[in-house]
Amino acid sequence: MRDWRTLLSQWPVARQLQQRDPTALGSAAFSPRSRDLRPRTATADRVVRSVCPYCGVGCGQLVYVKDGKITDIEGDPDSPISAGCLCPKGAATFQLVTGAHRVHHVLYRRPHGTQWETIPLEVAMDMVADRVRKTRDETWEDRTPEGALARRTLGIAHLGGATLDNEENYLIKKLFTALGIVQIDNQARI
Amino acid sequence: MIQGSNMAECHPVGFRWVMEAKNRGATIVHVDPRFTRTSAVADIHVPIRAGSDIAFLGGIVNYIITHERYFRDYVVHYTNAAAIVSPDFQDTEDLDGLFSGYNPETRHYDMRSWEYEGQQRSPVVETHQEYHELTGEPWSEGPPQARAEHYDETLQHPRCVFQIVKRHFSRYTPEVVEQICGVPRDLFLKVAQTLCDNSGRERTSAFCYAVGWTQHTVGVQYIRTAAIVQMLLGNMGRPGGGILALRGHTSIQGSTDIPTLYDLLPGYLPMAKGQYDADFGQYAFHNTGRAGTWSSFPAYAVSLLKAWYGDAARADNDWAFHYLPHITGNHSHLMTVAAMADGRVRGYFVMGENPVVGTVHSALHSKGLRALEWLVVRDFAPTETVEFWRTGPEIARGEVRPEEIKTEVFFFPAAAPTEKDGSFTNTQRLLQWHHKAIEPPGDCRSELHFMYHLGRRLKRLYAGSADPKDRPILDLVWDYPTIGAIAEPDAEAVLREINGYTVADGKLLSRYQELNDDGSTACGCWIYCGCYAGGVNRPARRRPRTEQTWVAPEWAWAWPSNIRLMYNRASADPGGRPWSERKKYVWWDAEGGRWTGYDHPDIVEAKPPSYRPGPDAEGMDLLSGTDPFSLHADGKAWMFAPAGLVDGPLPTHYEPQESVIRSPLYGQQCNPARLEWDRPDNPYHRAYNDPRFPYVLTTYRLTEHHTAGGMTRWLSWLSELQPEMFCEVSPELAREKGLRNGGWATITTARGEIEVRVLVTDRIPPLRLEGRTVHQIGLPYHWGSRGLVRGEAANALLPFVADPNVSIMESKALTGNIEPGRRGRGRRVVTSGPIVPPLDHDGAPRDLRPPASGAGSGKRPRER
Amino acid sequence: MIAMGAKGFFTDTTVCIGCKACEVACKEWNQLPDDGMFFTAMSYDNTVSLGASTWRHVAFIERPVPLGGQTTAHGISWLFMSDVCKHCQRAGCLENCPTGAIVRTEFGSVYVQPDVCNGCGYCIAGCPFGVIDRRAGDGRAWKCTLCYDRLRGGLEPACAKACPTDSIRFGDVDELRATARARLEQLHARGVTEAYLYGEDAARQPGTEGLNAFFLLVDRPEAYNLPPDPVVPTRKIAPAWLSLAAAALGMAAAAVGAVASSQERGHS
Amino acid sequence: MSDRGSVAAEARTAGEPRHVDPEVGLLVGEAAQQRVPAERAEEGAPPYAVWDRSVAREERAAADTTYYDRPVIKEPVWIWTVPLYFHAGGAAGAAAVLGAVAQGVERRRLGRLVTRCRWMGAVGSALGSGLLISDLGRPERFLNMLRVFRPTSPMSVGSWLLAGVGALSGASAVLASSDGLLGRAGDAAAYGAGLLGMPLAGYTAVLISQTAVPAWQEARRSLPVVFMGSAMAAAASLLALAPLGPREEDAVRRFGMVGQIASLAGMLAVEREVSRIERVGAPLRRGPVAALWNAARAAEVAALLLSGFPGRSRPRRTAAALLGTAAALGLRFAVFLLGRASARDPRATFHQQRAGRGAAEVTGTAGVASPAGDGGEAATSAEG
Repeated sequence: MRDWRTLLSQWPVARQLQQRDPTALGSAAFSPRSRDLRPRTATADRVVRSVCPYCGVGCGQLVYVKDGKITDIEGDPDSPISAGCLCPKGAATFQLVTGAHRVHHVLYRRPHGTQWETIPLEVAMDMVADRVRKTRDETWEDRTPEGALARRTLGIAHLGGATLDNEENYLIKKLFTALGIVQIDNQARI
Repeated sequence: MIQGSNMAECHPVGFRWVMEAKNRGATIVHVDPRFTRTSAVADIHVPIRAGSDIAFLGGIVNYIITHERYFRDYVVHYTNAAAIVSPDFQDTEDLDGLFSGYNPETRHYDMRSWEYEGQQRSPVVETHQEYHELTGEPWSEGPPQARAEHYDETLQHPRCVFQIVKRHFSRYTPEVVEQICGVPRDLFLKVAQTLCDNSGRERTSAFCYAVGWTQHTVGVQYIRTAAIVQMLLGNMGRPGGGILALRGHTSIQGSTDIPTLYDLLPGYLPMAKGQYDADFGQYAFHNTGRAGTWSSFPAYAVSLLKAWYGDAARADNDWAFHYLPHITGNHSHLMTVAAMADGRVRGYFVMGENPVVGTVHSALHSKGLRALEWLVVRDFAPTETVEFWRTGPEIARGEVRPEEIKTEVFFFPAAAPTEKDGSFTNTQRLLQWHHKAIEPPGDCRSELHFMYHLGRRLKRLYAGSADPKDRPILDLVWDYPTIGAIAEPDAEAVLREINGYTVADGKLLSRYQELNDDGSTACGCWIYCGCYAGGVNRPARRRPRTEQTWVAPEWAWAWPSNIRLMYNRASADPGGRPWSERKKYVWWDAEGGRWTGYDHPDIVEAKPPSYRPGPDAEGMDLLSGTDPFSLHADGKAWMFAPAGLVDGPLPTHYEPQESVIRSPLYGQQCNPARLEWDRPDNPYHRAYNDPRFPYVLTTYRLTEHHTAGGMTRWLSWLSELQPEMFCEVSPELAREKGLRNGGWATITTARGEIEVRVLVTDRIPPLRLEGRTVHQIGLPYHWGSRGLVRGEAANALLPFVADPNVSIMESKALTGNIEPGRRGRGRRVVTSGPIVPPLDHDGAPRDLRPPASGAGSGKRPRER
Repeated sequence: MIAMGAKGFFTDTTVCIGCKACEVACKEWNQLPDDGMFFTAMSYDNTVSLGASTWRHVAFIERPVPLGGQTTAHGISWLFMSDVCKHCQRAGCLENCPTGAIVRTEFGSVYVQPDVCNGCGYCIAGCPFGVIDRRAGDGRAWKCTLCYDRLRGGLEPACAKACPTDSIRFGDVDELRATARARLEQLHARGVTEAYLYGEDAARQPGTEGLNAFFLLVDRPEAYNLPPDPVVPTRKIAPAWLSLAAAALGMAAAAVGAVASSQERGHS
Repeated sequence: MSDRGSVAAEARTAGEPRHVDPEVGLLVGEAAQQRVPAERAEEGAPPYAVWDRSVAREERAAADTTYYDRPVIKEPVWIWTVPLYFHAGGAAGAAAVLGAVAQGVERRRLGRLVTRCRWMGAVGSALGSGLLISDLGRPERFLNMLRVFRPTSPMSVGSWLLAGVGALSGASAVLASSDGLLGRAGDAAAYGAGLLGMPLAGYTAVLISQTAVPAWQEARRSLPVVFMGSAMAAAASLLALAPLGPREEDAVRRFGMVGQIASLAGMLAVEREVSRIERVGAPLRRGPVAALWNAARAAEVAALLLSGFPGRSRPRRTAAALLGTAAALGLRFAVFLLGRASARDPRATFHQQRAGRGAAEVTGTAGVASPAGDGGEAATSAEG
């Protein structure tokens, strides 16, 4: 008997009568999902403070993580810079970092090749290190042809950095300078 | 006042505060060739011809001086207006567009005549090397002087800076502004008046700019002109004032502070110069200021070398100074790419950048990439730069086949900011730490990981080498702890090194004043010293804005010394009292005997306003208690720059490299010191009136995309908002050329040809110049051949030509042509042969320079 | 039907900068797919209208006339308006929905329950603002939920949170009305005399009895693609029911008459 | 170039329209389950074309502003099965009524008609339900139509009516040959079906009138007459296709002719109503909708004339029945297409409301929103 009543009370028409809701525009018509609806951020394992990776304003972001995956990225209301706001690009950060466009493996194109090949990261790192050493050794100049001090290579150049962390730029400048690479430039020049 | 920036579109959240100010009664002025989303909400929009901003701002300078609207107390005490300049100085007014000292052979200035009277050398650090390079003379004099010898505080002396500025800008009348900029006289006067009405003791006005000012062959001087306006009005170092550079990338400020730039070491220390810096002594000697912050240069430099080379940097080996490579001129990006195209560069790293779309002259870039032996690109997805061999326009047209390209290409997938710890430095010098949220997927790694492990490999490869050239690698301090299964280096350990520590016991330093030149301290970037003070990661501080003052000093950390507003000493009068209660910010607390206020004071805290340096004073002590601008050796803001700039001590209007009009001011059409690349694959149009290219082109960004699009064109949520490359033209031009809204058009310059969709709009108004109508064409530049949405890259149209001070390209004003319809496969680029036939008669030369008069040479300059 | 303490939006178009942060923040939070990538040549509007997968939409209106209080050289203006579901006090979609998929929530908002909707499409025709829509391939009707899930957790809707210039304000509708009226006075005082409120209450928009998401506009509603005098269709329907009743009775009478008057000529 | 998937990770997430990689990001938001066809082409062409009119100031200066001529309301998404349902459901309702009346008046003599009507009510309802279900975006959820009873929603009311008529007609049809208690139950069910059939026959007119579509809204007084008449004609035409007794045939003929006359009269009234606003009535004056509308009317008149002429030839009756069916169907489709055309035209809505026929018509207040100093309201009172 109770089963029957429980079952019946799941039928909104019955609730409509029970709750004297003749128009059934409100709660009588709610589904169990709607009754239990909560923001997905409420169930996040952790919230990580971050900074928007696009322009130079530096808006605060909150990254919500569940099961090692990102569920949401939105503005950090505590930030005196952005007060929780984001522009369209900042608001799309979730898609930037979780997007299907991201490649997860090293791609290699051999000289005169017509296709990309996938190669392991460690192999690629070794190959790059070899090429850096070879090029550096072959193009090293202690002095310029005019006789000025050089202690450098003009065979290798670098570009980039405006979207990288300070710590990363520091290692770039530190290592490349130690290698004698001087043609280092970035977006700030552009 | 927003000029040279489309702030609402490019920095919407920064613009939040502009709208907040507007809501509280501020007047927003937007000066821009286009009626943009910024103009739409501004109180006043001033349409200006792209590339004429100096004339507009010069007009304001002239207005301020002739109407005596300048803030006299501020000007006299805080700027160099009263300083007397060398009698050898000659102005552009005297030399038809050139300053004294120009050498048409080298196209460089000898800057000695620009200096203060009685001064042998100018005090600014950064430019001594330039000085030597340009004059070709070795440095032999003593340390630079600190300040002008003579001042006239009545500002009446004919050679005082104020009078020079007054004379120089007197030419920029409202009529001339109208003539050059196309801005109606009344509108100009309204802006000038509004600006003056909102400056002074009770009020301040701010300028916001971005690459609309920098990307010109006179870009630095654009900003200088605004600086002169702000100095005259007393708007520097005060709340609500200043000149705010709106930087386009999340850590582009950080990448200049810790520079991935060819000419700087961390903390704006210059790179060693091959010709002059033979040893550390020379290097320090050339760069140490006599007064001000730069007087401690040796401490900064030694601490950097200690941080890099550790025990190998000793007093007895010159702090391993000889480990540093030397530069011998300009090695900037465009120079490098030109060298690359000529086969002189073999290997190229590109990290998080897409130069084929993002910089100028895509075809020349591609040519350079084809000439490489190897290319390493790190990004989220393969960009046009890394796919140049597969999807470039030359490949699509069949002009070049992939099989012919020898370049070996590596694409490394990058970790996202959410997958790594680290700090970004934003446009207001704020270091903000972002925390790792998740592990990077697959083989995606941070640049920190890439660089660290590349360094370890190279150390292994060079292990045991006895070659002295390999010592810097072997001795490099490279022992960062790693975390987790992927051996990610600890970013906080790197930040601690950047912050600096005592060599003896590894104690973290708390301020850059603790740095020593005796090798007892190590510091990776002196201006960042203090960011890890007390073992606290200060960039990671996140005290909510609601729980602190409006200055929010406990949110993250600003360099230097957590000062949020630089030069804030200027917010108080010479006596140390706020200029007004309304604009109170930092002031002298007489009872406490120290500076205090809402922010960290940007002056030695215990130095009273009454302090005057004694005869034996050195370094910081040489600055008095009324000198707010401590990075300058005289503590003053410079209306007239006796040094520091290679194209003139004062801004002067020059036409862009490619213009629609002859300069109405001088015989000298363009910036005489600009950088040109005179090569067949980089042709220029005529300087003006080129019949083949009658329209003004200007490039820009949209809110919905980010620069070269690497972080937006692959995202559906953004791509759907601006799904295709287009140009913006006026209805008048559309009618004239038969362009249909939504249809196709082909845009041509001597460098390349692109096809784009057409958006007809009143927002790109034609200008009336010299009695004729001049049409402008607007080009956003976000698209390329890859991504969810495609389009041809506007920058394929641009030439290599740059500002001489900073080597930044000119992309905001040039000339071009437009025709309706698509070009299909007939599209060409200049690297595959000329696009347009050269003109067979020499109606107007490529450039015009005046007959040499005071410039010291009777030879006529090159004309193209 | 006036929900006490109803929540809603006040969208002040005079501070909108057309950045579309609201569109993307909405897509991000609700994880909506894109609506296709088509260049429309309609100013900077490439998403065209609200729809099943676009729950905030920014309209771009280029006008050959200046805006009050603004100085320009060419006498033009450019208006932006972030459009959204109005969460009408009397909602056409809600009253049309036959399944109870669309409900009035405790926040006074109108919510489509995606687990209930069977895609009959009646709500789509019932909306006087053209808000709600169905997407081919999915089959259900979708529209702005006023971030019902977020409200349940005490969070404000994603668009209002992201909006850089506070053009979109979220709060109690009563308070928003006061804010809006104060803002209107301020604008009038500053020379933006054309400013007016759209749909802020039942007096101003009787056809819907007021909108929980209302707007401050400076041009005719038509310019923003808003109806000038919208009405929930239910309010106009009584004559149709009467007409139906009459017709039904007429039919019954006709049936009686037809049957009664019919003749069996075949037998006669 | 078909190089999209060659290197990127799109293969991992093929068919995921958010372009989000489930290895990195969780898709659990409100619309995370919104489905999009893998091939976008299946959604049809984009709902908008490039705006090809110049936005030059002269052209935009016109007072008759729209937003790039884009529709202000959404076009109804219903497919062809819906007007077909109008026909089937209407016929079922009318048949149920006719059957019930016949049963009450002269059960014994009109037995075949009664049974036929019962079956027609049952089959029409079932067929109608099928047509409606096939129009649903989520047909598997058709039972949700009976989840609540919403008196505000003609579709909800109609669903219950349809279910009622279907069930009662079905029962009465099955029990038509039963005697005794079952037979009496069948009769009772048929009466019930007849009662519910009265609104069922024409409620769809109310249903479409209760929309934001200007033409349907404007025609709300006369559309029920058109639909009711059309339902009668449809039922009569269908019943006339199969042989009945002479008296039964005569009853059906008379019933149908009344319906045809009513529907023709209703059409005139509809034309008058929608033409009050020039722009609302425009689709009925020219174009494909007008053609269909006029063809339906012509067929209706022809059918009426054929039915009304004296004489009882079988071919003529069949021709009249076919013409009547075609007319009824054509009319439903014409009304349906009229609504869609009207919804596409933003000026239909704007002009209707500016003319005081928006909310003002029922609220009695001039609610038209306009900037201060705008001529809109004055124009409204002048026009309205």
